Amino acid sequence: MKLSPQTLAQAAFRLREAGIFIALTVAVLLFWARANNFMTIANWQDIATDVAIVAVLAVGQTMVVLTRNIDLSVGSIVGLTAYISSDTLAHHHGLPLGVVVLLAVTIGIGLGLVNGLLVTVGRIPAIIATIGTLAIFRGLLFEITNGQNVLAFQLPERFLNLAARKPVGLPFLAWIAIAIAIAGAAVLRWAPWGRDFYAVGSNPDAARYAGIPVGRRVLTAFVLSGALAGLGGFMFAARFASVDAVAGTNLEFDAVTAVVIGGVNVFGGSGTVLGAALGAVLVATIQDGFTLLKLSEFWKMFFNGTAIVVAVTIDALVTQRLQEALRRRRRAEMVAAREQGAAT
Amino acid sequence: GSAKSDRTAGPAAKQATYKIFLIPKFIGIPVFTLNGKGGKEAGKKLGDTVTYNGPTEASAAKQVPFIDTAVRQGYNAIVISANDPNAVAPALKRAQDRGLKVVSYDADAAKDARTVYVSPPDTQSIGAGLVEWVGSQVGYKGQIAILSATTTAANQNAWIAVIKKTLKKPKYKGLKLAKIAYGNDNDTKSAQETQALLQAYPNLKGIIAPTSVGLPAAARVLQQAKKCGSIALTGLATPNSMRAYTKKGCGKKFGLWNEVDFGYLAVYVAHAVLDGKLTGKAGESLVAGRLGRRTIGKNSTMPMGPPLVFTPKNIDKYHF
Amino acid sequence: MRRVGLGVLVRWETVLVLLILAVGVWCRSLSPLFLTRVNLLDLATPYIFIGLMALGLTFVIIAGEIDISVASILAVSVVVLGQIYEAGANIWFAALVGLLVATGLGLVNGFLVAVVGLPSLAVTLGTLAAYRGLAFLIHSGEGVASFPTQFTNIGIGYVWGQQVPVALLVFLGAAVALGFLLHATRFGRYIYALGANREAARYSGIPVTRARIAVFGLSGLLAGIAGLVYVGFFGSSRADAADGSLLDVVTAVVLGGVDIFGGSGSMVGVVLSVLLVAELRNGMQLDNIGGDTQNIVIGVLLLAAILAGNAIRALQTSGLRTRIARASKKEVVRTAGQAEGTT
Amino acid sequence: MSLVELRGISKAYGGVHAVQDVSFAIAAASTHALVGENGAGKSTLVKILTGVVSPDEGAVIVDGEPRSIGGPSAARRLGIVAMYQDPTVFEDLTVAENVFAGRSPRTRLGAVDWKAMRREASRLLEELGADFAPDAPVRGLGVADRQLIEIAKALSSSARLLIMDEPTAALSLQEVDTLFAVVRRLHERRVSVLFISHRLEEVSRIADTVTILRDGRHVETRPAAELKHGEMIRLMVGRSLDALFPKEEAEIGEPVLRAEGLTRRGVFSNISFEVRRGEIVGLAGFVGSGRTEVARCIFGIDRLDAGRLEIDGRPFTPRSPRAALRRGLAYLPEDRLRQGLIQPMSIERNVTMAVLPELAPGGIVRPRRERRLARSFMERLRIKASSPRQIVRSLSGGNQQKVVLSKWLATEPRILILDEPTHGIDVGTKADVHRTISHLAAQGLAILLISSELPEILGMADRVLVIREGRLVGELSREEATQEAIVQAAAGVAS
Ligand SMILES: Nc1ncnc2c1ncn2[C@@H]1O[C@H](COP(=O)(O)OP(=O)(O)OP(=O)(O)O)[C@@H](O)[C@H]1O
Ligand SMILES: Nc1ncnc2c1ncn2[C@@H]1O[C@H](COP(=O)(O)OP(=O)(O)OP(=O)(O)O)[C@@H](O)[C@H]1O
Ligand SMILES: [Mg+2]
Ligand SMILES: [Mg+2]
Repeated sequence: MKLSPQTLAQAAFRLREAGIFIALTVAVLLFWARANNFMTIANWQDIATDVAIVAVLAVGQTMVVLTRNIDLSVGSIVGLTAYISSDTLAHHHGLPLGVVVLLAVTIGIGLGLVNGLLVTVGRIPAIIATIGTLAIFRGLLFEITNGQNVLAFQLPERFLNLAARKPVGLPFLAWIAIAIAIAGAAVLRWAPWGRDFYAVGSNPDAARYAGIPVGRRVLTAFVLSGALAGLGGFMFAARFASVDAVAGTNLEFDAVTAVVIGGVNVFGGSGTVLGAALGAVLVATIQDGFTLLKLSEFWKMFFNGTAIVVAVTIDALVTQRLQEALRRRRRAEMVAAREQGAAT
Repeated sequence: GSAKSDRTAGPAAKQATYKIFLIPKFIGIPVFTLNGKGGKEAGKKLGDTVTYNGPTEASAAKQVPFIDTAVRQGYNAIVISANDPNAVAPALKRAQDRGLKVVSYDADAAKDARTVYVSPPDTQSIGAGLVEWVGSQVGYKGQIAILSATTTAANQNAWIAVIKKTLKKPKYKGLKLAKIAYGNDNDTKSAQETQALLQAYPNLKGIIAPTSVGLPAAARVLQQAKKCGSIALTGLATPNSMRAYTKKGCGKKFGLWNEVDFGYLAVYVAHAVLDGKLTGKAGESLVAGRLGRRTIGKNSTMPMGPPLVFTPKNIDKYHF
Repeated sequence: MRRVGLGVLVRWETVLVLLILAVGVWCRSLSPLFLTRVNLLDLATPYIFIGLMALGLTFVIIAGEIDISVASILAVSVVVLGQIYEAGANIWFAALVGLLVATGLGLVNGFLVAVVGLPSLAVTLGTLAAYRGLAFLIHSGEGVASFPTQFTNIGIGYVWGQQVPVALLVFLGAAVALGFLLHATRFGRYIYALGANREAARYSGIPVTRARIAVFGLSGLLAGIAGLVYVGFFGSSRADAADGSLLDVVTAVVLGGVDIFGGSGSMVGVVLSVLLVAELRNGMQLDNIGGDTQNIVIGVLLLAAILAGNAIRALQTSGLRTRIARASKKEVVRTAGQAEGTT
Repeated sequence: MSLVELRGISKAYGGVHAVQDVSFAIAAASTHALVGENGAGKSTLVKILTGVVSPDEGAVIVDGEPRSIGGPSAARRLGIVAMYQDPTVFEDLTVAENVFAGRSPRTRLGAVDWKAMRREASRLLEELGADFAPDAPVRGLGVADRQLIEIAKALSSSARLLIMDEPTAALSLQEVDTLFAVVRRLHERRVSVLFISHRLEEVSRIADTVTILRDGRHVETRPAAELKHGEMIRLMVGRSLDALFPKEEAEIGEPVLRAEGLTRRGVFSNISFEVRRGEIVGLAGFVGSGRTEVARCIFGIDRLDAGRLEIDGRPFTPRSPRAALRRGLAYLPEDRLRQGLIQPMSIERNVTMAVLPELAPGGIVRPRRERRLARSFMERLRIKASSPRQIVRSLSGGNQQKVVLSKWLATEPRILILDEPTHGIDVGTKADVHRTISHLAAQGLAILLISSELPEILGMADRVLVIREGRLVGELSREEATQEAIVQAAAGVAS
């Protein structure tokens, strides 16, 4: 049978994720060969823990970016919720962790709502709005901590051990990340409002004409991003036990990096959670591998940046090829159709 | 304008009460908050006004505006922990030209940009101490690593230099320095760097973390990795931040000068400099309130004095 | 002209001027020292290197792109300058090389965006890290500190009775030159066209690719110049130079009324917003308001200003529509008249 | 009882009355045409009916009761659905998702029911005679295909009043026929259609009733049967027009543009022709036949794979639009919004966009010259605007098109390629444009005219080239050229 545009599209779509997958495999093989004790359970557990928080943030970031927006305030939200979580626990040792998670997520939702309203009601471009709230939220954290920090010894054991737990050999935090990623993917695939994210990002005006409540959808995306950042904050507190005013600084960069490397179009409309998650894993793996190869901080920085550029280049080339193929395919089909039309 | 600051810094300087501006590397973390606390305490004792303020990131460029405005506000002295010894120097010199006195503490500024540097317990004794503390725990042999702050932090680099020197001594030749990792005074980073060390050096015996952010982070990672037994940890941090771990045997021996006293001393020095009692010459000394007499060593540097050493036994005597 | 009179009232620049005055009044109430000649002349100096980067970024954003790698470019050029000087070369030669390197790095961004066709946010997110890493790889130590005075004067020198900071003049000079380039020249027109509708620009025979590359090169060059001022003012050439100043740069441009989606904005606006932020920080520092609180205030100001701006823009367009209204009524009458004539 | 009725509708933007006191009723199961010049207020009425904008005065009555229509979804609930003037598709989504955007079928669990969506979509596409799969991504589909998706979208949403704002603008005869067939089927379903078009022959073909607007005012509503074209035009323009296709006699000179074996793989192949001084050469063919691609390649926007071009006998390689401009080529693109205009810019800046090198000696722009130039064209083409400073976005479709035309005329080209030059332009303006075109030819320009509107081709061209599937399949002299001849050639039907 002939290659129909749909199969072509799906092929190219797989190509996207495939691209990251290949990159990942190459990286793994390389490190495996060069660095002993890379291919060890312990090491992969570390990678998993490292990636967990960023992955959770990346899921939220994906939703926002799909709607042709961006959320640069997640790092600050993580900091705030991380501190509030641990501070609360420090003062109420008996508090069930579920409640603390709830608290963190609720705060995250609140802050996400602020971002969302600034963008939708206030009509402030997301990148600006969230640069502003990035500063404001971080500032608030400074005010709250007032130069103090919460220390491990103030926290209940069960909380301190949370991050260390490894059900079925996988770190607890990684399990959370996986759950979130699956949920996120499901939403983007099955939830009608999740699909709308793609429509909104692909062509906002058309979305409006189609009767999609654009404002509400964008708001939802930001709220989700905030909520997940809140969860990320809790995870951060669990992982690093002691939290101060600079906790989570620059995490937004890691999240955006993961999303970009994951092949999510920064102009919205296309991309998947799977891609973003893979992106996060790729970054974490490379970081880890470089550490094992005893490369300096600076080489890591350098390669990280280069990796982003390479990733988007590949992605761009793939999509260009695809479009060209599609157009020609289309034309051939038109020709065929006309020939038949003419014959009759 | 200049006339104005001249007035305040000139004749006014002879009056008993001074305005002193205390600028940490960045505000927000406890260590510096404690310096501020000590500084204010000293200020109260001396009848000086002490202001504690600074940027929110460890950036020299963001420290400079604080220096300049301190000058304009007619402060008599600046006490600073420099993010970049050179980048703050021009601003500090401007201040000196306007008659202000400059005292650096914790992280030194360029020599010609300050009168006295109040160093953490002198580099030599700290460096040597760190090596001894880790060495005594591992029986003086095995692979060790350093978890530092930033590649460019003056004090860190000074200690590292001494540590390297000390390791050459026959007593410590069993110890091999495998790697120097950098945690950027950032809890997250420090923990990750520690983890990296554990991966990269499976038979690592000891870690020296001379940073108040890095040490507890390292302790925590070791604990989570259940490596407290196999890897000896030492460094510099507040007893509060280490108590939990030390008691569990993570970081059985570490040290620190009292951060409150540190700020306290720095302000006393600044006051003395303003009074003209200290000019930075070696051998000059002052009585720094409850800390007693302290003396200036070479490079017009006044050490904090030997660090306190914390162990599971004595740690509960200290609360800061 | 009446129309201009009406226009000026709702111009963003006017709002900024009013804000500067209002903030001035507030700062005056914060500290009596604020309104001294020395303070006013000097308050911007520590932020000039940020301002210069903002001037370059303005072109990029108006052209519909973004460059978040400027601070890293600055770092590389600063380190290169330091190393070359330390190697014993003439300082001005070192400075020149620094500028060339900065421009080169900018052009690399431009190439990736305009020729390879990648989204600039992604590209510069990458080079943001890559260039910073590069800076450290070139030199990760203390770097050179002692530069000859005639060079450092770019940053800390004063002229005219030791009153006016050279850096300020450098900034204003650059602003005037770039303002002319943006508003009065063909190149400037191209930039606006690009930002508003690249495809139409291309169809109109505008050298789109070249212009886009140029814009990033310009941004790099300005980062390089900012680097000179940085070295001059801080007397340090370390690889962490200007780290963490990116948000300030972007804030300056956006607060300056430049449309983040490209196509509109003015040099005057950016200059004013740079001064506004400098003024605000200076005033708060004179009152010893904590650095954290300062950030909150700036953040709030940014958002509040944009919100206000949106309101104003609405006002503006409605004003415009009324004018269209009157005019097109006239037109109708006129064409009708012609109709009578023709029939 | 009428399905939908407008009573005294007025809408002003700022002060300009887009529509003023408009009243008319749309009967059930009928086609109601809405005609008027550019800026007459047609699209505005559409926006009002679909709740995109709310009227300042007047009421919309549906099934006899006044309704306030909050937005597109509210309108849809009332059964009012619109296809907008410019197709509004989601390039990143599949055809099926486009058709059901915002109201995808749900499973019992409330999840998107992909199966149902595909089934429905393919059924609709079938019905419309579309030849692409519901899973095809819309990116890569052409204007015509996108138009079909718009129709499918409208059909899928059990509409009772389907509004089509210039649906045929981008369609070829063939596709127009398909569309009209669909419309008739809709009537059987008791669905009414509000049909907006500038092609009066289409109006007479499909409409039962015609409402005429002029400058936002309601002029006339009459059964189509009673309205002759001339009458319609008179009512629209407020005056009777002289001949629609005024063709000045221009003496044809030596060849200016010669193309030989132009080929772009997969798009068109071996196209050879020449255009002479003072000659208007029509380029006819169905949408998608490759006419625009040919033009794009000649103008240096796309690459040629093979073939050579000559201007005045000197070889010319179209490296870039810039290069083409320098050799005296000008190309008026088919997509006004995406390729023609810089919407947020003023008229003057748009007009001078392509001549900045001349206007800005030493790279410095001369505002006064700029304004003078813009003014002259505003008068020459009767552009309806307050001043050269007016922002192009606030002009109506037709006036925008005139601005684009001005931009290209400003370059004083020797060869002018016009791609759908009267796309979405009203009869009055059309006459202007046509007059201008033939005047330019008379002045010695060589003109290549791409148009999907045969009357235009027949009226204007001295020679007609016909393209089918990217191949040159016929060349007809002005005498030979008839509607039938061209369609046969274009469709490849042996006569
Ligand atoms: N958003 C707007 N702002 C200002 N004026 C507007 C706006 N939209 C329409 N107008 C004005 O309202 C009038 C009617 O516009 P409309 O688009 O309804 O005309 P039209 O009949 O659709 O013209 P065309 O046939 O060219 O599409 C025009 O004068 C136009 O300039
Ligand atoms: N950039 C593009 N993206 C998507 N489709 C395109 C593009 N350019 C052309 N097409 C479509 O490809 C097909 C052939 O292109 P082209 O426009 O050259 O045909 P044409 O004969 O000029 O038809 P038209 O009447 O639209 O000018 C048409 O359906 C057109 O809409
Ligand atoms: Mg219209
Ligand atoms: Mg075409």
